[in-house]
Amino acid sequence: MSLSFTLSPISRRRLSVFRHNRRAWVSLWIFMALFCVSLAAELIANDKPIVMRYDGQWYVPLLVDYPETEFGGFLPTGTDYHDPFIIEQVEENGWALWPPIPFSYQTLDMQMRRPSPAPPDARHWLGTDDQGRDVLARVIYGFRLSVFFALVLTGGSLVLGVVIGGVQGYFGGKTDLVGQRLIEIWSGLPVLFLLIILASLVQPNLWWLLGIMLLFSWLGLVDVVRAEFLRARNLEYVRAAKALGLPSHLIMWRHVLPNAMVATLTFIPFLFTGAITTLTALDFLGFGLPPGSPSLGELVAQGKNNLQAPWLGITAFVSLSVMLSLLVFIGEGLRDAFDPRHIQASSSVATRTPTHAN
Amino acid sequence: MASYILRRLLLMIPTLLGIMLLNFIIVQAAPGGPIDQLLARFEGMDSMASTRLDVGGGEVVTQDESRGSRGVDPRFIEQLEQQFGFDRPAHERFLGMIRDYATFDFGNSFFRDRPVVSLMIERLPVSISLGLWTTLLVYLISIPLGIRKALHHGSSFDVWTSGLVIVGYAIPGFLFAILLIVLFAGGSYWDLFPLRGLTSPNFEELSTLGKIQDYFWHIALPVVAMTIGSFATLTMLTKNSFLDEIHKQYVLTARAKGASDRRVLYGHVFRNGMLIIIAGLPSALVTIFFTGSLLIEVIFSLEGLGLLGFEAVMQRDYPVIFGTLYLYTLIGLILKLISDLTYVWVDPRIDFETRES
Amino acid sequence: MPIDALFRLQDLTVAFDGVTVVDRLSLEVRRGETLALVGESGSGKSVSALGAMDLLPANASVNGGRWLEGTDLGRLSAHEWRGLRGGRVGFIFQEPMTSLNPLHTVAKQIGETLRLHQGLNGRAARERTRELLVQVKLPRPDELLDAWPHQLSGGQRQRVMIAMAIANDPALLIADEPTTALDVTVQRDILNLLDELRAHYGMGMLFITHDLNLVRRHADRVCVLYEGREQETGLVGEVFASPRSAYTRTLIDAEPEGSPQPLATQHPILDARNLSVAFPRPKRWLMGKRPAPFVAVHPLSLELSRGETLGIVGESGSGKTTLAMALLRLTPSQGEIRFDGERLDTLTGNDLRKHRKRFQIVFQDPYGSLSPRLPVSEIVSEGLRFHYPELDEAEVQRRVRETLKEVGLPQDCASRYPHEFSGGQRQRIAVARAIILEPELVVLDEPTSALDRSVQKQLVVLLRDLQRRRGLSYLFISHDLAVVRAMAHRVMVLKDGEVVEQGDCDHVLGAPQSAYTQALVEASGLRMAVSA
Amino acid sequence: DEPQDVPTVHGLALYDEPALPPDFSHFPYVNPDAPKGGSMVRAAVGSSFDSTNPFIIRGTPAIGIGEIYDTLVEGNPDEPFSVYGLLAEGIRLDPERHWIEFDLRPEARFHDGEPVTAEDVVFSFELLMEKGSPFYGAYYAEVANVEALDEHIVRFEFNNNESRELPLIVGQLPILPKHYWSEHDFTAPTLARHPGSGPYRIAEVEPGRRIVYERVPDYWGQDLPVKRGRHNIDQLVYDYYRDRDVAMEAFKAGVMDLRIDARAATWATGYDFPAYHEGYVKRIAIPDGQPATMQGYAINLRKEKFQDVRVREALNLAFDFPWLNANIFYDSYKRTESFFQNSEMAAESLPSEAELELLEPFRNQLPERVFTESLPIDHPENLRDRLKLAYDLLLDAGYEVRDDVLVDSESGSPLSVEVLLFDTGMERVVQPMLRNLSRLGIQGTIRIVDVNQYLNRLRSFDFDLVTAQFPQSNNPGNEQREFWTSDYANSPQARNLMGLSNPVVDTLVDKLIRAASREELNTRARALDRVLRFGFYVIPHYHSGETRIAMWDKFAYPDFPEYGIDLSSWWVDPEREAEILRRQGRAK
Ligand SMILES: Nc1ncnc2c1ncn2[C@@H]1O[C@H](COP(=O)(O)OP(=O)(O)OP(=O)(O)O)[C@@H](O)[C@H]1O
Ligand SMILES: Nc1ncnc2c1ncn2[C@@H]1O[C@H](COP(=O)(O)OP(=O)(O)OP(=O)(O)O)[C@@H](O)[C@H]1O
Ligand SMILES: [Mg+2]
Ligand SMILES: [Mg+2]
Repeated sequence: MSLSFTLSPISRRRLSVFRHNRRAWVSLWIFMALFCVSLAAELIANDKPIVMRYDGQWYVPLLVDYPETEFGGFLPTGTDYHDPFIIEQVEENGWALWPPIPFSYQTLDMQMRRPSPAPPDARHWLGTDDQGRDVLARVIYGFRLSVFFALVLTGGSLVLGVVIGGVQGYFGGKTDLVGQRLIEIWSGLPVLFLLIILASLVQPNLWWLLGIMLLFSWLGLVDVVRAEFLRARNLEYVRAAKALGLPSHLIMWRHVLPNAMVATLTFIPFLFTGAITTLTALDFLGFGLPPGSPSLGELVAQGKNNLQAPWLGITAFVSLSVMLSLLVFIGEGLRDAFDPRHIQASSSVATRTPTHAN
Repeated sequence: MASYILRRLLLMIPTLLGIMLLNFIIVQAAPGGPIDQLLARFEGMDSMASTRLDVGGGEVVTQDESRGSRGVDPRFIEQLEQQFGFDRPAHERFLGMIRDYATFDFGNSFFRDRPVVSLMIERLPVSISLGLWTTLLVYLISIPLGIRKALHHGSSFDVWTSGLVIVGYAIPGFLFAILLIVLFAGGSYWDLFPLRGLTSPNFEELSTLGKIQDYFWHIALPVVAMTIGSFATLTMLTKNSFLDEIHKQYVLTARAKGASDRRVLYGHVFRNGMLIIIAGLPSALVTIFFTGSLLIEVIFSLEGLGLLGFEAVMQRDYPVIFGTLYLYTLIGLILKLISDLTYVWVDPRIDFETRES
Repeated sequence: MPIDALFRLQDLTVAFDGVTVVDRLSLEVRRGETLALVGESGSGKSVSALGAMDLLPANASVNGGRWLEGTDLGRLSAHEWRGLRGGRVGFIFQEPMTSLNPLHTVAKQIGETLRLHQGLNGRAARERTRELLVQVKLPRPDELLDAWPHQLSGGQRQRVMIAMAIANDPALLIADEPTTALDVTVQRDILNLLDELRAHYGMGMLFITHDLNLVRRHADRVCVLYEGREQETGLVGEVFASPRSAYTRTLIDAEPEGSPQPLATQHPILDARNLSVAFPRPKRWLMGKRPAPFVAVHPLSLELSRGETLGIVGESGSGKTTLAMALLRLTPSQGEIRFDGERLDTLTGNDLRKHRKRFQIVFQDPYGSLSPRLPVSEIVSEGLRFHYPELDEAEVQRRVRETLKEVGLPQDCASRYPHEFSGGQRQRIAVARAIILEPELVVLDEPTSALDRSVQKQLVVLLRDLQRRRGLSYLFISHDLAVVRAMAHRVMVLKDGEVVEQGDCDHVLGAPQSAYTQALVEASGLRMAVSA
Repeated sequence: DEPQDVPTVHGLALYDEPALPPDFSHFPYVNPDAPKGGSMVRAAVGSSFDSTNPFIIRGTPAIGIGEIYDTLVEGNPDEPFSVYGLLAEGIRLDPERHWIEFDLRPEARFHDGEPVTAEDVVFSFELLMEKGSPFYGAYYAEVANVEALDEHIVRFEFNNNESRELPLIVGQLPILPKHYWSEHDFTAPTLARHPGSGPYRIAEVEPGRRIVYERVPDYWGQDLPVKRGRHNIDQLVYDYYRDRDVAMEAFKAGVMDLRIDARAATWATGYDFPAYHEGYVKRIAIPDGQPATMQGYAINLRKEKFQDVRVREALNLAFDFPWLNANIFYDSYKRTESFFQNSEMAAESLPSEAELELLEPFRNQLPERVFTESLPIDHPENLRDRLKLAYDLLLDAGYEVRDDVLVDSESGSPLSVEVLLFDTGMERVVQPMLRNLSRLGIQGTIRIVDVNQYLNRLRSFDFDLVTAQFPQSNNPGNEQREFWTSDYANSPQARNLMGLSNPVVDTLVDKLIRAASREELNTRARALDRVLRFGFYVIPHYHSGETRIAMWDKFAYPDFPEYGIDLSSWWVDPEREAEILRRQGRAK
């Protein structure tokens, strides 16, 4: 109810167009659901029980680190709940409620019965990777990490790419001439070397990689945005906006951008997955996330190195393509929603009466 | 326009200089020069591309046969430094390099002791083969496909083709390449294609037709592996830009003229929608030709420019690094200029010179 | 069906997303005959014509029978349609400014029709194109052959459209407001040309217009449309003499009338000295010599007082639009421009922008000047929001609603996009956008060209009213001398970028001095009461 | 001694006498009547090649290029280290080992027909020392002088007589044709088909892709005892593949004949393809006759925290080999325990009399366990027990757990371990150990850096744990100094990565090098082994103990020699080859 109050008719119209694109709508929900699930990854895949009762007392290993000594062990450090001894203790003296996947992305299955990489079975639904870790758990955590990385990177490159490309295209002249040269120089920077230097100074982590990638990832967008803006700035409605006295940034934002958005909008899903693949490539080259991080990239690399274990490659591929498909479909829905000429199959949208001029 | 072109050409000089200088500084700052690389080789830790890429062995390291002391004589290192020119201060080296490059003299590779230019020329057939066919295939398929999808926006055709290109995009190229090899070139399924190289060993002896056949037989798999992921962006770009144009008034005019759908699409809409496709072309070409094929080159044991560049970086083969960088940059700059000029050619309303107040 | 019915519509019904905009329209055009389709702006004229030729977007549903030369158009295959459109049926679209492919030269656009239907190629096509351009009275045909649409004036583009439509000697010509952007002399020539074609080839013409003078002069029969419904059809003489429906009567009676309020004081608001505009011509070769630029406006001076309306009339392509653009600093120009005593030509950036709310413009090409992705409410409220940030949302909405109502647009249109309107409606949106800012000066470039007399009248009244209330000044560019007379205090006549004559409206139009003005006035059929 | 007093012999052994008599007709394991013909295609995986000159630092040499050169002597893989004359007809070794002389065979010829003379030997030596890769400079550093006494006699003189090995490895010098190289530039990589005098010559070179060697049809030495029944295959082809998996596919497709498989996973699961099931491809695992390389994590003793042997032992305990082997290596590896694993030099059970004799003088400098505990060290198999032991050791060493972190009780500083790697493939070996360390409260991290940086950090000793290898032969020699002694503890390029600096070890190594007989060698090696093992300087990994060969079943081979695999003694069975070709549809 409150929604319809705050939404202007045009937003309502867009929303309804979007909703009517079943594919986009469903994709959006699936994507959100997946992301939410991965946000709660700790609850779904973890090597600690969620709650536990031992010797008549309650424990929440998920939140609190209990030393093994609590459960009859000798190590005063955080308990390894997969240790056969602990399992036995818990079975004898109480019970534990485990997450559906009793492994975290880092957990090495010490009770494995088959050599890794092991094919999917009841214990490891998607098998294990070549280090003996549960693939599904890694995918869930990896999805979260990748999506986060990609979201930030995509958002960042979008803003940078559109602003920089847009300013150059819209203003043209010297701005364009000099800006383009600077960009050429910038894009000539040796990313690989920067990474090497970085790796020699610090242990690269998510933030560092994000930073470095952000420095360059927007470059791909600049050209297309600039081209579109170069064209659009000569159009009549831009002149009309100028005649209205709107400042350049508003003209660019409200008039040029929406009409020059095709490329940008098309690229978003690809930028998004591109970011994930970048991470893959970096992992592949050995300049990626710190070892052990749950990364889809690492899974791809493992898939390549373990052809005899196709579930690794297939899992990576399926996760990537599902994510990309969802994004592309959402993107299409958005595109349609913002396309004023979008023609809807059903005619139930806005109820209008014929116009009466008087 | 002529003065604009002239200005652009002149600006290429400082741009190139800037790029070279920045790279020079950064590359020098990176740990491990060519001499360390040579020493690493003696340690049996070759940092060739493949070592980096072909990971996952790492269980046992193959036995090193050599015995005896491995310490490298410092005199020898000095001699190497002299040989590579590291005894001179950095700025001198840079100026010398620029002077040479101005006359397109790129010097010799540190490690291969061959002129950089000839190394590059040697690698050209592979890069051109892959780049050319990939580009052709991608553009020839993606654009018509994108157009068709725009026409049938929302139809089931649209959906399944989207699915197809997206899946293609999502497949990691090298994994797909391996899959192709396993399926079509290995001993487990169909042994139809060769596993590596650009031509057969007996290429010279073949007839002209045989040579052509042999050539395409060899590049079929690599090209497929390279293209598979490239359709998606272009197809979607074409589709979306067509969707944007297709409802414009001039399309109606064209239809009222009695032009066929094809004509309307290719004769009228195409040019209007093409701008962003052209805009992306130079960078697409540069990546496809010079870097995009690195992993494919590794997998199909093809020696192309991508591998050359990557190995040069890993080995710190400075002459090759800077020589290739110089050439790629130059080509990139020229492509960029050409593409800017095509903007104007495509859309005469575009004008680079006037400034927005 | 009768043999001589070249084209017939039977119960044509068109609906957009379930909303019916044309309701059971039936009409027929005979060989050699002109059927005029008249009606209020937004009454469904264009939609009917487009619907008949299957040119409506996919969200439109078209029902009813359509016959051309005895063939049922409803059963045509795509291929047959292709042969028909552009070949047997010529189509002139209402909005010439946006209807040409922006990236094809004139020669290419016209040449294409020739190639498609006559197989003409290369030189032959070019020759014929040139001929057509001469026929439609396009100036400098050799140069304009290779011009892109954006280098043409509104009227010139319209003539390119016309040339395209008649290139293949069609059996039926659907002309949707074909002469709105043309000055009366050219208009007359063109319509004579069409009449000639009609007589010569037995071409039938469906002539959509709001100009009843033209109907009277060029049409045989007339069909009146109101709110998508046919009101009456009959011979022109009969309908005009004894209209049957009330609506037709209001239509006939409506004629812009009255005259502007006399000026009280002489306070100059706009003052231009030696203003000139030149467009560079491209070099033929990269290194070649640059040809002399094309001077669209020769140095001229112009003055406008507060509360005054200056009408600018003149041949199509004479530089009216260019002059207007130059005055408002929307195109580079030479010379001095003062607005309210302040130098405008030296201002840039923010300083200029701050002034802009004080002078507004209505573009000749309303369609092109409306952002396609913004709904009308946004378009109209945009300037308000920016220039008057102090207004709250409710107030903005109120003003938008009010202004839309003032220009005669329906209430529910605010959330619709520009392409969902008729030509006349779009024109009014553009007017609304300008006047909502309550500027001191408005430049109106053909603001009434797509409006029927009744709406025209309403708009003229509105503009005059605003002038009276707020002391607004207008620069009023129009071909329609009747409207000019109703609006303007003074008139300036342009020809080839030069001022031919200027002075008091009644004076200039009543007693034209130059031959050109005389021709204009004469062609317009203006019954000028040289009263004063 | 003067040369004329020294007897001329047909062969030399490192210790004692060579096993084969002067009139032996062929090596015992070969099939002297092996048929000639056929081809063997193998893959070179990894880098490419751009040179056929393997002796210089420039360029990447093609694989297998050594086949085109003859050496003065040829080793017999059936003995630990014995060589017999190849180019040399007779050998005279100074009993004091100050010089050695070789009598060249007059019939020896280079491929272009020129005779091989003493001049060529001198030339080769000088060329390699001067312009060759620095390896030669180091390898032959103790050679003082080389001289051609006449056309067929060459004499090497040594700086000292310390090394028993030197005279034998001098015989491994490849002999290059002087007449050719004096006219060609030796320092620049080329792709020319240089002549040698060996059994093969270069037939085809496609840089980066493939190199083909063909058997020299009238090889001058083909009936020499050391060559009889060897070099039977007409064509040796090396195809270059950039990618390991593709090379494997090539093998499956039959484009390649033979591969040596170094990966447990492929060996266990990779041979699941039709040709294998149909018996066209077979696999053999040949037990290694050589000592296994000691691969393990070298612990950087230069760091204070690792100086306590209890800490090092605790780290050792955290390495859970049984899990690794079962879960990652398909149970195909064996734990390495000794530094001379897989040889008689490895110490076992309690020290013998002879060993005790060596060790006794250092009793108070050595841990008691060296004398009292039997080898292999009795660590429990079960992880929990291992952790318990490790935990106790750490407590003992003055550590305690505070807030989940193991800290020094006094200083409160945590114990952290960083494993430095340059190869991501090793990660999976490290991760389980880190996990176990973390249970002990030790902060374990992996740091993967590129090779350059890796080397830089090794050179500046800036690491905790790195993977190190100590390859051993049956004839430990000078290299042991570099491995273990204090002289090398602080030299940046050396292999003593641990920075091991222990006078006892120094002395034992010295004795080991000076061993006069194999018996003595074994005893001394065992004593050293004991000291090293109880010092826990490295965390030993594992070894395979066999060479795994997969091949298309067209090769026939004699028995395997005891100390190596001699592929040159194999031959092609034409019938089976034809059958395989038929199956592959490639029959001519
Ligand atoms: N694409 C569309 N979607 C929805 N409504 C539309 C669309 N196109 C036109 N209309 C509506 O249909 C009605 C008839 O439009 P049409 O263009 O036929 O008017 P017209 O008679 O030609 O008017 P004018 O004289 O102003 O050109 C108008 O009310 C307009 O708003
Ligand atoms: N960008 C341009 N480049 C070159 N010539 C141009 C350009 N814009 C306009 N012209 C030319 O300038 C002349 C004046 O054009 P303008 O649009 O001012 O005419 P107009 O008086 O408004 O005509 P109309 O009544 O037809 O709209 C025309 O001949 C036109 O061809
Ligand atoms: Mg209309
Ligand atoms: Mg105009």
